[in-house]
Amino acid sequence: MALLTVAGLRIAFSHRGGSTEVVRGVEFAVEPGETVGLVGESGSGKSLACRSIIRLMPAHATMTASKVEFDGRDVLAMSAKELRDHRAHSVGMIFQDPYSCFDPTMRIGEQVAETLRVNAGLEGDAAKARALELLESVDIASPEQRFRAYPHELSGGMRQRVMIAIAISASPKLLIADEPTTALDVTTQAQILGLIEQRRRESGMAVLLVSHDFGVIAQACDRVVVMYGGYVVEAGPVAEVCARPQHPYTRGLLSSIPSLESAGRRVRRAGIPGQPPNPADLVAGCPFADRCAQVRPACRELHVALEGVGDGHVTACPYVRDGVPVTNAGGSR
Amino acid sequence: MSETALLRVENLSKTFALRRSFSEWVTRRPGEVHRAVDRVSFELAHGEILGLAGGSGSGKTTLARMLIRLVEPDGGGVFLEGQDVRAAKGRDLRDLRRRMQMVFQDPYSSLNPRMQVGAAIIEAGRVHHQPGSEDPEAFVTHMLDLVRLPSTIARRRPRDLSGGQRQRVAIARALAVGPQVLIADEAVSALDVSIQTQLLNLFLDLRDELGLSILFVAHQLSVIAEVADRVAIMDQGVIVEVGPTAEVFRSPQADYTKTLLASHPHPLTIVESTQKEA
Amino acid sequence: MLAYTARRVGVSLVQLLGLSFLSFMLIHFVPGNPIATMLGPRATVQEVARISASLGLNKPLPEQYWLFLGHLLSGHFGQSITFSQSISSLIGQRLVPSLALIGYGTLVALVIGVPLAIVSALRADTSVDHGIRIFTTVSFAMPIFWSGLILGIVFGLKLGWLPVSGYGTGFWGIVRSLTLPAVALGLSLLAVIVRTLRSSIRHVMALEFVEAVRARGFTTSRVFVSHVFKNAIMPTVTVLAVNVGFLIGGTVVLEQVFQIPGLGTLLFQAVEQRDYPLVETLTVLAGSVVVLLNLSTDILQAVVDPRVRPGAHSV
Amino acid sequence: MSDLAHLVTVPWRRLRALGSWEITTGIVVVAVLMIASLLAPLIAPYPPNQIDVLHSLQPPSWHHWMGTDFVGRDVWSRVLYGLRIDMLVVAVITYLGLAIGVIVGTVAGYVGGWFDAIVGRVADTVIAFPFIVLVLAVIAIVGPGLKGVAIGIIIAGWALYARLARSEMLAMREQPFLMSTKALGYSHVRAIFRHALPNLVRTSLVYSTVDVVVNMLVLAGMSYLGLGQQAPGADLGSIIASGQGYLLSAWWITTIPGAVLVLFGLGVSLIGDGITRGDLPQGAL
Repeated sequence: MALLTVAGLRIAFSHRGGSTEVVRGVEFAVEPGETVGLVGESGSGKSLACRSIIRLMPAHATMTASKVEFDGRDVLAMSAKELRDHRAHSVGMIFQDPYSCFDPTMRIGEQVAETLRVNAGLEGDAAKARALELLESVDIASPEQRFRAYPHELSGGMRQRVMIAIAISASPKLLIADEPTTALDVTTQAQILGLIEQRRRESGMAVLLVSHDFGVIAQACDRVVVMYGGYVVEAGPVAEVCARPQHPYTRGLLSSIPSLESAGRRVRRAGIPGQPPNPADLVAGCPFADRCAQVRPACRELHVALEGVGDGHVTACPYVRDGVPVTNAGGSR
Repeated sequence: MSETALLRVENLSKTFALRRSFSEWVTRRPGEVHRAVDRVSFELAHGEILGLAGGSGSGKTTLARMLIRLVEPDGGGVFLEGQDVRAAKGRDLRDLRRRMQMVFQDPYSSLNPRMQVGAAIIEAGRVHHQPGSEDPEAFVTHMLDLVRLPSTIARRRPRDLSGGQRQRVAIARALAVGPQVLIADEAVSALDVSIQTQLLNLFLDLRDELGLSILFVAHQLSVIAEVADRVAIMDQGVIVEVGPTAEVFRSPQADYTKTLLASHPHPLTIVESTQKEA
Repeated sequence: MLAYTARRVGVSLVQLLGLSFLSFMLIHFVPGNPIATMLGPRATVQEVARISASLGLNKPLPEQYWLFLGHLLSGHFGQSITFSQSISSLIGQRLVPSLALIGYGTLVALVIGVPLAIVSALRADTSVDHGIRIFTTVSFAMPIFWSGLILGIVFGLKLGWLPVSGYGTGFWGIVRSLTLPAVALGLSLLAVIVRTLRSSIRHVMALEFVEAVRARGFTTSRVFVSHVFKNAIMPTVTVLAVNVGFLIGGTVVLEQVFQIPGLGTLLFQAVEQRDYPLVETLTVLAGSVVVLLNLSTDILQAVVDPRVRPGAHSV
Repeated sequence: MSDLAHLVTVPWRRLRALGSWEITTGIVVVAVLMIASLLAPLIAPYPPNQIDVLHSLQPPSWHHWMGTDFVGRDVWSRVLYGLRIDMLVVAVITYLGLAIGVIVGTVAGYVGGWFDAIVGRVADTVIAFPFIVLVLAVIAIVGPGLKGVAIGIIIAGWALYARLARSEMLAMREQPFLMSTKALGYSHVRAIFRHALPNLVRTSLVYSTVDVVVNMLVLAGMSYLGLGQQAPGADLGSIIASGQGYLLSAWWITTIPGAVLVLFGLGVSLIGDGITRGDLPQGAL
């Protein structure tokens, strides 16, 4: 049974003169112990989608879903108290910018210990001792010394380690990592991804890794969910999706990614023409229709839904298979 | 020194003084200094794209800014067609800057938010009396055409444009003054991958069509691999390795280059390598 | 921390020096001859010259400034012309009522303002928030002497609850006599406190770390008390210190309305009588209070917020 | 008829388009006060200084909308004329101070070096003086009257704008869009006045809505203390002061001009609120 199932997820921002839907019917699942990647460009809705798991919505955003089920419990029906418990014990989360994620006026160790006092009921020295253990477990050298440091005194990589220590302190069943390495150097990025992978293997927790970088996803994940314009457009095992991308967007995205192999070749990549969609301008139909080379009139009226293409691999495009137009597609549904 | 070089940089250096501690202040000892760029030399040939790669804090942005003296160098020299940039003053300096244009990383803050796109482009052309600038409409249309933007964009303001479009406008404005060298300082780093590709292709086109020389500064090696003829790798203020891109990336010599290359994930190579293991 | 404090104290010293210099310059460069103004239109040229000489105004400017500075530093502010008393003893007599009024007024503003700001921030853009904003805007737009008069009419003359003039004796007497002016003063400061605190609470609540703390399953009240409020209060304290000049100004006017024998009344009398050494001394003194208060809040800020300290900024 | 209706509805719709109700209400309030005071000679029922001892201390009535004062002068007429002089003085001194401050501050922030250091220090020092105390000190030298108050407020007022503009300029100097004026080889004059200033004057304009109110209150306060507008001329502060002896018997002399001041302050503040809420980023103080 899946650890997490999300279905029919919609998120909208309300503002003067109406509301704008930025997530428009998303579904995905995470099995216990696996690493799932959520990949998409800016405005795809991936960051908001992952926050729905702990119902952590920013001001003026509202979410609705037909199903958000975690470990057999209905997240949508949780009371405030149950939701706090869910956030404290079942799910850990780390964020993009490891600097702005700490209270700037509180010592690092204090912030770890506070979480332990509040969520694990540890007191005084016990909380501190456990905090030091946690810092050590994320490979922080001389934790005693770091314990007393303020956030701005640590490097970005170090802060992200502390963030991980806090997130896994309650041994959650799922770790959500929202662009955990985007603000870091490539060399540090590899270390942080390695650390997450190591903790996952040891504790058996599942990981939901959100990133704009397909390289990071391919490196760290078992399965990938591709988002575009508020929809899931493709999902499946990473190797399968990379080798046999089905949705024209995924194909375009993969072919856009710069490669070291290109060095000295002087060949231009095809890429994807046009601009990413503005959520406010999106109307009915396939969100990728405006930029798609294989667009057909029916795309503008398409009801976006995922279709299986075998092996847990699904795509939202009924008209293209392996880059070849399907003449006799399932028609407009 | 080859005579074909358009831009020549010799032993360029910059140190920043760190804030002094209290004891240093009391005892009047000089504070510590940070060598941001340490005696760096390189050349850029006509029509060449030179990649400049390095991690954050490697000094690559400081180096790029020193070329047009947005940051004043402490030592060394910069020569454009033999003309000494460091010695230039007033009108001469402005003309040298005209010939070496810069495109910045953040497309959201590199354009004057209150100015229409067309106004910004024609202003640049007029200040330097560029040929064609007497006819604003045609001039702007031509510049926008060079960066593959429709002329309808001229009446829009930066806030109405996407990141990629803004970056194209910034390039168009740079082209409006008739430069020989384009310095792209992390010019595609803030953009989505699909837009990045479009911009990389644009840089290649500009080199081919206008014969521009481009110094392409980026932290992503794979991005540099796509466009650069030669690459210089920078670490802690020093160029640790320089050479033809293919050569440097296939057989890196410096340890730092090797580390950088090793931590660079590309989905297809990763998938291939894991499949081989399996 | 030590280096920061030292540097900050240095800045304040320079500012104090600038303060004395500026008030000195004011007399020499603002149009008008202070002595002629002081003596009135019927004074002869000889008289003006005699008084100028007795005040040392005929000496070269740098020397005059040097003497002035020497007096300030030694605390010998000289004689007041109108009161024929030493300025320091005059100030000594009048200091307490003014300080009491400023303190009381600030307290009133905080007691009303902090809860309003919190409610306003947590209920942003609701009718409660709008109501609070209108209320504070009105309180800000009221001339302080006018609100003083109105309070006096209602609570003093009509209801007879509190005295409308003078300065009582004994602790409760003082409290009673200062209540109406303190409320007027507090109302004028209210808008500043509510707006600053409201917007800094909103600012902090929008920061990513608050989202991170919420993601850990903390209760809303814990998030607010232990993280948001602590980070939001410091800008308000700083703004309060900056506005102490505003409070001093309000006190000058209110002391007239309620006939309180404080420094404000003294300054007003000095201006009216053109007692110009006294004006100068009081001006420098008032400025120094502001400088010193700003110094202490800045150091306090460095204690609370480690980022302010030196070394916090990487290259 | 429909043309006439348009005269009202079209500007109203334009105002509504500015966004929040705050800005709309604020503009209407300030505009009404401004028009009323400009038209004072036409709409005031009596000359402001016409004494009529027989009808002194009359409560509000048909003949005297806002009653009369202790020598029988019509309070409504005096308020109109008082508002006229107060608004004029405040507008001139506030925006003169703004112009001086913004230009000095912007140039200082742009050129840096010793000029910037001096401007910064002087501005900080001026700001350290309590506003009213500084104005009082200037009045002590210049002598009582509107001239003294105006000079005092300008001497004190420019400094805040200079500090605002300077700190924005310092931040803007690091912004790529200003760096690119250098990179594009533009002159300093062009960079400062065409690119920097239009972008940073906004903050000062927003702040000026607070400053206008503060200056109005200081001016009224000085007149109330007898150091501003001199008799027999009337401004709002001096009218309030003239009623102080009759707080219980003739409440209208003090309360009505004060209420007009509150209305003015409220209107201006609402405009400021509207602008701020419209598009300044959250948390910008």
